[in-house]
Amino acid sequence: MPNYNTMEMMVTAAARELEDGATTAVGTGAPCAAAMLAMKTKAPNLVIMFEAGGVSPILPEMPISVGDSRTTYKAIMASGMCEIMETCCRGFVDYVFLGGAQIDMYGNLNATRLGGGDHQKPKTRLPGSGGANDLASFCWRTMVITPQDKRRFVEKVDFITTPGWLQGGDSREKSGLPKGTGPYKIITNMGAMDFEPKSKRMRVISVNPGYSFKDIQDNCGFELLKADKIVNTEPPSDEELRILREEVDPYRYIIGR
Amino acid sequence: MPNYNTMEMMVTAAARELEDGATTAVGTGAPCAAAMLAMKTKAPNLVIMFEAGGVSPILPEMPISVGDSRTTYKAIMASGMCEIMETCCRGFVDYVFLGGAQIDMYGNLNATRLGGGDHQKPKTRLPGSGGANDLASFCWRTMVITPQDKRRFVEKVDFITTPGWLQGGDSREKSGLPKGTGPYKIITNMGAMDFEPKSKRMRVISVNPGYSFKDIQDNCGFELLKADKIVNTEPPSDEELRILREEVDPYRYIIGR
Amino acid sequence: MEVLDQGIGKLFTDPDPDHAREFFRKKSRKLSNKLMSLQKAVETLVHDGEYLAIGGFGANRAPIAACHEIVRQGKKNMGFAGHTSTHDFQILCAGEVFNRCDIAYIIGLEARGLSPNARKYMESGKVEVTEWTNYSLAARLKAAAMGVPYVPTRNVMGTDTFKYSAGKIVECPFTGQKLMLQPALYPDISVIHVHESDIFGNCHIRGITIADLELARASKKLIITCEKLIPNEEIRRDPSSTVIPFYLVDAVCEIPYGAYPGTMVYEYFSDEEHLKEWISVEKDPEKFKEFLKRNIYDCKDQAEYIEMHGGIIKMNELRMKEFLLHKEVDNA
Amino acid sequence: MEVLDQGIGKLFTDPDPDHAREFFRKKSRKLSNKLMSLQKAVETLVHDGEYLAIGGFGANRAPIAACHEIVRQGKKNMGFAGHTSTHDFQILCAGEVFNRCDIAYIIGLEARGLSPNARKYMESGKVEVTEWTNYSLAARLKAAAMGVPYVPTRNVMGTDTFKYSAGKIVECPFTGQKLMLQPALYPDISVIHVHESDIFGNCHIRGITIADLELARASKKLIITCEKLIPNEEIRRDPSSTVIPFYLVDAVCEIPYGAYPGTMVYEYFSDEEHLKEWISVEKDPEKFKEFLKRNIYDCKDQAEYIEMHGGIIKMNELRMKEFLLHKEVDNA
Repeated sequence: MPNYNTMEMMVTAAARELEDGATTAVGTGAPCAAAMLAMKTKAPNLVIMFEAGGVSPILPEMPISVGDSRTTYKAIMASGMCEIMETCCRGFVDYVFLGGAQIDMYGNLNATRLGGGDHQKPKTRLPGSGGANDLASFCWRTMVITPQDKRRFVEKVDFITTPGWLQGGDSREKSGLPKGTGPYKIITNMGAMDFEPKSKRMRVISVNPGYSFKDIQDNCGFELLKADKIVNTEPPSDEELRILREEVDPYRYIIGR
Repeated sequence: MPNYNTMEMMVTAAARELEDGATTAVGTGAPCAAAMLAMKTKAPNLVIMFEAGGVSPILPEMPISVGDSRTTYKAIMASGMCEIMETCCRGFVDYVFLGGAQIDMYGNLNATRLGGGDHQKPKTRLPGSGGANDLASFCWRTMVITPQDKRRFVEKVDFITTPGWLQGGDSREKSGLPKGTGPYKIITNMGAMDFEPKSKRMRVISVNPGYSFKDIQDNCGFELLKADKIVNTEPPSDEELRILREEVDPYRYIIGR
Repeated sequence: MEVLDQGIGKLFTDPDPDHAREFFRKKSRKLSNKLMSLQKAVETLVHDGEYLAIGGFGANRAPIAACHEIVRQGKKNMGFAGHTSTHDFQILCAGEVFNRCDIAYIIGLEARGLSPNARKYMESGKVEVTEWTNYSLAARLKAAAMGVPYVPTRNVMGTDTFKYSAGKIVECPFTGQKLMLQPALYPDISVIHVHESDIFGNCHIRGITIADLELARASKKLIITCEKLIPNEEIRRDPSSTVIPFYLVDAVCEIPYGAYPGTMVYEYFSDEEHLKEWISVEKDPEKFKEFLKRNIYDCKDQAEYIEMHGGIIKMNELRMKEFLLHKEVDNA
Repeated sequence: MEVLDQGIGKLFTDPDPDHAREFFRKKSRKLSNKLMSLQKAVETLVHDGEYLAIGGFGANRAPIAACHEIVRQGKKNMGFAGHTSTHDFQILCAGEVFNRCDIAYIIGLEARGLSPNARKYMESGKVEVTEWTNYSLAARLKAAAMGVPYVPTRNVMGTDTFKYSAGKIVECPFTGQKLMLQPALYPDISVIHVHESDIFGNCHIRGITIADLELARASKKLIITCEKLIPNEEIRRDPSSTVIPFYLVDAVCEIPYGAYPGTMVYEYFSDEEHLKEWISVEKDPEKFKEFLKRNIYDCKDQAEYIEMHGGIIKMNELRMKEFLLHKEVDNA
């Protein structure tokens, strides 16, 4: 029985992706926890940005909203949405962390509606893009944190809200989105995936302790590729867990989910 | 012998054009003096804007620059160039006052170079548009204050820096500039001109005391039209002169020219 | 200009800057007293059928008092800019105020969950929708603020969000790149909540401005609600801090705690209990009806609403929370 | 995208946002100490042949000390953004620093007259020019700041200014209107003078911002000169006041009176006598050479320059003038 839960594993794995001196756009929840953990471990110079305008706050606690007061607490700048989005569009922002109700093998995300049919009278309406489409278009590397689940990892999303590699191959670059951007890694409770460089199909690169490639494939609605060498994810260290539990999320808003 | 000079006449005539509650973009010099005089006489609610960013200052003295400290003295807003220009482009600004080295019968202005030939090695280089082209494109009514002089009022300007009615008729609207904008009145030391509505050719509408239509035509390099009724400009009143001399320009920076 | 692709969504507003210019030409630029009650401002400036936009970011510096008043007065058939819209959206859905909506973010309440009633309304078929993104809508407001019919951006292309938008894709004549053109959005009427305003509408905002500076400039009519009125001398003492100038503004309403139960940065934090109550009560239509009657329809104004939810004692608690003083008190 | 008309002027810079993105991707985003001498900043960041832009508005909050240093170090063959450029332009012409120029406003000194030497330089055929307007250049910077290859505007069309520009006219696919497309301008290197900065480059500016916020964002490299260094805590105490964030900045140089002999709003007014001296001495090439030697080439830095022109006593006078205190003193 591990001494950590799946959310702690995901947040830790995500945090490890962020190198010192990088910039990242973050939302509420797990991405924010990952950014905070990274700053308190290996990336003290990580620059975090919130799409509503906050830049580099000293986060005193988890924000409830990407526009609430915590996002500008002792911040470097309290700006606006265009400022942040255009900073991303100019190429200044390395990472963005996103989620979504559905994801396909090219990393396209759906946050608009479930079910086909009449868009004007949807079966299940979801919130829509928010800033996700923008950030995934502009930031260099899109990271996704999401539970591994057949209903989420689907052959074809009902609606491409946010661009991944679109139809794979060079379709993303041909679409007109900025060069060199795209989905980078998908972090789930069972492991991590990247994308095979040519086809841009999702590919398992690591498995978390207690899981196998087969577990990931069994909880995925499409065929996954396999990296030449699939590594075993290091479990969260005692130090990572201590910081996460004591400093990042003491009220367990995220890691208690 | 009148008890005022030609600059005092021009500034007064220009000031009278500004109705209360209007907005106007102003530069340094005579336009600024005219706006100040208008505010101290009939248009206390005149809103003045400087292209560098100043909005509605309480001008303590004549600015030397459209960006100097006086342009934001006790101002409503100290903004930037895009803010002012875009406010004009949105249709919020009624008037702009301009000058220029040359003006033609359609009110086109030259502030770029004198002489034809190689643009890369001009005979006489002038400063260029600055904000004049922008303001004349965006503000509803372009006013010009300029001395009446054959070398200034020319058949064809050497370079159209700033749009008047372009080639006359509907050529301005066809050019793509915002609808309903264009040169409104030209105020000189000898009188005032507007533009005949169809042909857009310059037309004398008033003559200043001591001058006749012939004086204006003799000091103009092209044929002027005549309004059906040419009125005589009222000379500056004692009150206008007192305010202009004591409050607007006590050091005679403008009216002493 | 060859259009390579275009969305099938409906453009609910006219992007023509010449039409907007004609409107703005007639708008008063006088430095006149625009102070009035919020009731009067909504009565005289918000009309059925018009296109509405709301400032702030959902439950952050959003003009909640004004959203209540719009519902209370039963405004209907409006268009709405669903831009970073959360609790404001929830309120307007409760009143079924709009029947067409530009969508960037709706029905969600960020980390708080989703509004069951807003979702139901958006699934009812009663609302015609066009899809955008947060930056797309901000860029559309920016185009309007710039006085041009569109601005180009580099998002949205290749997605279904584009397909259901009203954007167009063209090739850049300078670089050959594909660009998404975002048509200018001029709302008929907007409401923005600010920290301070003078009686003429010159405003100070602290903290993030979201898309409100663009929104104020794009809007044909603009209601300002403010936490505090300040004298005009305060504006003139520091003109660098004016973010909305008076000539954009049609009405100024002093509404202390006007963003409650949302957050007003540097003033008060959100009332999470009351926001949870909203979500929870929405699950039961009968209860929700009664809840709306009590909190909106039978409630006179924001002051009465605040009194109903703990009055000044609660506001002081939320102020403690905003400044994290509750932690200092706990630690002392 | 069908181009209806295009200017014959040369585009001196690359408007492609993907190329700029590749540059910005590699630019450090670390909150690191960027404090250095102006001499070192100009040595390491300003290179012959690059495209230069200068903040402020001619003789208002312009980085005059940096212009002197650029001339002193003999930088050559640069491109230049002649945007609201007055005394800064005069200085750079004295050093014949650039050989190509985007022109909006040059050689003129507003109400002060014209620079004879700058005019001579611009009539010499040594400088290749493309014509624009103040807003066109601001809009070009804005496009770069937005990360797009152009923004549309509604000025310039129909004039010779357009003919000698590098703009293009197209038809709007939404409204059918003609639009002027302003290609993005990404300067290689810019200098902006601000009131306050921390050692990382987080800046405060008071008063008008002109086009400096766009310029800071459009520039590949950026030198900040500031009147005063402030601690980072001051920045974090009021993040709403940060107008230039650190990640845009490559060097921070503390230069008190760095805009002298121009105006620094809320600090000191312009030294009109010295500015007149510049114009007058330019009329005599021999005298001008000697003047430049004394004031720039043989002058160590801005502090020495200030000492030469009256030192702190003069600066105090200019401060009195800035706040109109000389009038109060006269009236007392």
